[in-house]
Amino acid sequence: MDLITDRPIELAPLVASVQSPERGGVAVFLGQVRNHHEGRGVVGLEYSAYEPMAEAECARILAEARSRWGAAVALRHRIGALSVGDAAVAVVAASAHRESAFAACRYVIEEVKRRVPIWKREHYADGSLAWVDPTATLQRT
Amino acid sequence: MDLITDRPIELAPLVASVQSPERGGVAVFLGQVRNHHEGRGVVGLEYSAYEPMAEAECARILAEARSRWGAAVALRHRIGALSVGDAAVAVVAASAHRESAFAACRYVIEEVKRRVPIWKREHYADGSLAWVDPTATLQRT
Amino acid sequence: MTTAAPSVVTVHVLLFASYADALGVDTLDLTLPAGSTVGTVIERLRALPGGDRLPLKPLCARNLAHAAAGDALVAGDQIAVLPPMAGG
Amino acid sequence: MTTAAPSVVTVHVLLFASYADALGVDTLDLTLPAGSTVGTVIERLRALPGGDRLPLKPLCARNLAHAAAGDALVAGDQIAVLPPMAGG
Repeated sequence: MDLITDRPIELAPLVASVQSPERGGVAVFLGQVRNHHEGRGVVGLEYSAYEPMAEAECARILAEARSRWGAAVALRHRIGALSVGDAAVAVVAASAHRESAFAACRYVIEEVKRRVPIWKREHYADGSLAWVDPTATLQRT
Repeated sequence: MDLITDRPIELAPLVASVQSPERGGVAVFLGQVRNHHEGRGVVGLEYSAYEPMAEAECARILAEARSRWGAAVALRHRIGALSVGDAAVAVVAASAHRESAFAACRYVIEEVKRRVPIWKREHYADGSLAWVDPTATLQRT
Repeated sequence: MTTAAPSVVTVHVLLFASYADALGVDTLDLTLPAGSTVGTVIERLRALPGGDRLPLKPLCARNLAHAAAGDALVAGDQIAVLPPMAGG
Repeated sequence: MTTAAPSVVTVHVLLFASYADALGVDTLDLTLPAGSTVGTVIERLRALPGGDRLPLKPLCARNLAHAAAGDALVAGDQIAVLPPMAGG
């Protein structure tokens, strides 16, 4: 399925993959590498994944969104080394109406962040590295 | 400002216009001409606008979104004759975090639909035409 | 010759979409008694052929901003009568 | 020779990100008494050098699906110990 990829994410073909004459609304979320995190300067990062499970979990999330909103949805999540400004994740959702397109798009990105085994190590401006822990249960620097 | 345009909308430069290293989340809404409306086949449509007011109202909506969410936002609404599948409107919003990007994007498209003086005449498969009235206070065919 | 308040105001009226179709015109000038309001414009339009297809209180704009029916007219105002919006 | 229930199970353990850093390995095989569970894997890992940096109840997957600590192990299982996810 290549939902997880180590190559740059291209938005245009992803949008094209969900478009059709029946679907008037397309919602997109694009997550990009920021140059800051919790007040620290970020110069780049690396994503690693438990790839077979990440692929399977992403596919399950897309199936849930299709079933719940009748939307066409697509997803790419990049892994490997990324620079500031690079696209890390892209979600597209197309539906007859905008409400369901927005809802499906939002669902997919929230579930990806919550359920998909992908980890991010940030590279800071001061030369240090840290795995990002959104739950902050394991403090590491 | 050219928020209202009679030329095809290109998404990539619009997305690029809001991207920056500080903004990790970009939300996009793309509205396209559907091939159906309330059960009738649609083959195309035309948008007309009270252009100077539409430009002014769109600029006010963007300013509101920038002020309320601190997001970078951009908008294009096409007027003139459109075919099924053509992009009618595009909204992009970029912010440090996805919540504010989604909120700003959603706000702009909802306010555009509510406040901007643009009208749509649908061309149906049976050869008839009708101005679309979302409020259905004036029934016309 | 003494100065006197003008007894009439002339305003430019714009009609769009279904309203332009209803009246068969998209622009017209109306000369109305001094003291007239945006609402007076609507009353006049509704008295024209086809004007009965306008609602009693359509959305209006005066000089590019939304207007209320009670707003007083000033000579040269641009009054736009706006059908239900259908952008997006 | 009589058939008997095997007295041990061997499972493949995968560690990722900060957990792999903590233990200094990203894959290892563990041979455990029959009847062991996913929770037994975690206890063993926590007893290894650096294992105290794992939480008591980390998120785990068994053969690519989320697993509970009480899930019984079957020989050949792939048990993945998952740090807090940070995708997107």
